[in-house]
Amino acid sequence: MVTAALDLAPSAEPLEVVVGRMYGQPIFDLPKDLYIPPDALEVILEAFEGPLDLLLYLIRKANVNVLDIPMVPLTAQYLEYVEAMRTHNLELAADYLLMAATLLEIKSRLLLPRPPREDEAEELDPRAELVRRLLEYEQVKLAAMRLDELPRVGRDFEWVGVFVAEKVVQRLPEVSLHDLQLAWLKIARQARLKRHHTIQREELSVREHMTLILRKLRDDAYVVFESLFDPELGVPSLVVSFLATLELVKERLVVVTQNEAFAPIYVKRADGSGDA
Amino acid sequence: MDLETPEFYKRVLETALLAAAGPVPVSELRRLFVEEPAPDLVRRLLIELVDDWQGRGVELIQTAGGWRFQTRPEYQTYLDRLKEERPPKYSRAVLETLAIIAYRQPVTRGDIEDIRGVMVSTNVLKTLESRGWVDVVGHRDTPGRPGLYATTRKFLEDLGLRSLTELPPLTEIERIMDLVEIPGIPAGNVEKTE
Amino acid sequence: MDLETPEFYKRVLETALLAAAGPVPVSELRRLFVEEPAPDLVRRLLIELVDDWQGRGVELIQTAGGWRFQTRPEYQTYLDRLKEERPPKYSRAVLETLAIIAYRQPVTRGDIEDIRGVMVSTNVLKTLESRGWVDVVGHRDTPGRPGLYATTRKFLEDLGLRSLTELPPLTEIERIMDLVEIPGIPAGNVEKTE
Repeated sequence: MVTAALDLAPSAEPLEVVVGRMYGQPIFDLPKDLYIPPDALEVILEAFEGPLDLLLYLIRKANVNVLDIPMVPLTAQYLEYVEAMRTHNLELAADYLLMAATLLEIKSRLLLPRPPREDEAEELDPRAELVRRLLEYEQVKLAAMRLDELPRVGRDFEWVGVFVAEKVVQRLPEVSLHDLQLAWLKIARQARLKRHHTIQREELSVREHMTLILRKLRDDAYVVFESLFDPELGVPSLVVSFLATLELVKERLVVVTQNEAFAPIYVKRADGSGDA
Repeated sequence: MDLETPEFYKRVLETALLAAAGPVPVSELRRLFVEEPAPDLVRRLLIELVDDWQGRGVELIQTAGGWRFQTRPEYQTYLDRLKEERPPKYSRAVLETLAIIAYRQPVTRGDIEDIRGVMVSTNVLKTLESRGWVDVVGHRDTPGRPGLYATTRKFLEDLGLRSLTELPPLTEIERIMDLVEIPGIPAGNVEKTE
Repeated sequence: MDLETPEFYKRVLETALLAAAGPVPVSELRRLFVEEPAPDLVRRLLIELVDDWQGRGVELIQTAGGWRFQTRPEYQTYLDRLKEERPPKYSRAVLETLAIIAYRQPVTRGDIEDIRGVMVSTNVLKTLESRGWVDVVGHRDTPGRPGLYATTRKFLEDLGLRSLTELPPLTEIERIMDLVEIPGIPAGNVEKTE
């Protein structure tokens, strides 16, 4: 991995750039005369990610401002590199050759006498596009290093996940009102009791009170009639309680007794288990 | 990090066990450290960890394959709520019995059978009773003194009702039924629920 | 169990997060309770939990998909000793391609090649796709309709990020690039990495 320090300023201290590894030893520098041991060239070239990467290296090494690249020496150096690759029969990627052509073109445009132009502001430095690409690539290169430094699952940390001790507690089914509605629909349809068992909405509250009264009577063998009614709940509730009591009597689920006129009225269960 | 203290060893063990995909045996836990600690030390620290996790929703336990953290059963009801899968469903018999008890209470088993037209198995009533949704509130004074079933307060609470009057009105249900039950067409064909 | 105290809520949250297979958003954490607590309460308790886990080998963090427990990087050297295989190291080609997709998404393979100045091998994109970090989110309406690559939620989660805005900011080169066409202005010392 090339630990490249980005430094575009001319005044910066020398850079230490690992351009490759040979026999396990890092190579910080390419030989000045560009003589490269044959078995090392491949290694060195592998350290570069392409022509832009190689160019950036040459620019940094030469300690020149990337905004004012001296095209002549840079192109010469680059071509020497490409030539070295060719003489060592390395398969030369088309990208490297394409860049060589680009460099030569820029160089020649710089050497050409500039035709006089009306609007000088329009005049573009032929190097501008190359510089833009170099800087953009440099940025990506740095971003890649930063991304690699971010803690990453599996390499820098692990996710926690404790075992869920399942099935120890039985999960109970849930019932919704809709379920009950559907259930009744099926019952009614199957038993053809829809005429028979039609129940008014109000009647449900009566049946609810029937249950409440039976519950009361389950706890006490018999209760005073008045205690079945709670005036605080208002007249409708009193009426419903009364209807519930009547319904219970009608269905012979409770017995209402009074020993004599004006004596307390008692309500007791009809099943006899509460008999004193 | 202070590498030497037993506290630190314990922390590393805890971390490894929390991140482990399955139970980890002591022999493997020792490999966490360059200088492998004695198995006895590891075991002692694991027992300390078990104590440290008392009262939490997760516990450290020893299984056949080694040690692992797992959730305590008491927390299952909470964890279940996050699950994608649908909870189990009651059978049709249970639901219909519940509906009859809810709308017609108090009713005997015989009443339920009359309405459903089929025998009601004891299991069905047991299911509803053990759920705490119905109970016997009295007995009818007829031969055999059959129990009268009614819904409980817990039934109302579990279904989020304040009173039985908040149940879907039957009139509405039967109006729907009138719409779907076209004369001449067998009832079975109409069933398009679920 | 005492169901009402914030302490208990925190315990349930902790348990659910320790047991979760992935990050859990606050909206889902609320579902742990029958009476769903306010999102703010849940968030407050989560922040408390973060504090409670200070100094442990595991930390509670917020990622793109929600909250999750993960081990602290300092403990990785220990955990690595239990691992069968080392996690992959990515080549510069893979990392640079990933960086281009992350910062410039959505991009085509051609865009990546333009920026890097070299061909991008299919293997590089395959590596990133099979890791689940990038995928094709559409096609550019140009000849060949090339696929547009973007990073995935898993990419964010694997790197413990809540959103792309949490990526390391690009260096100042961008500012300099604006100056490219004005010669004579010194580029200045651009920050050094490392």
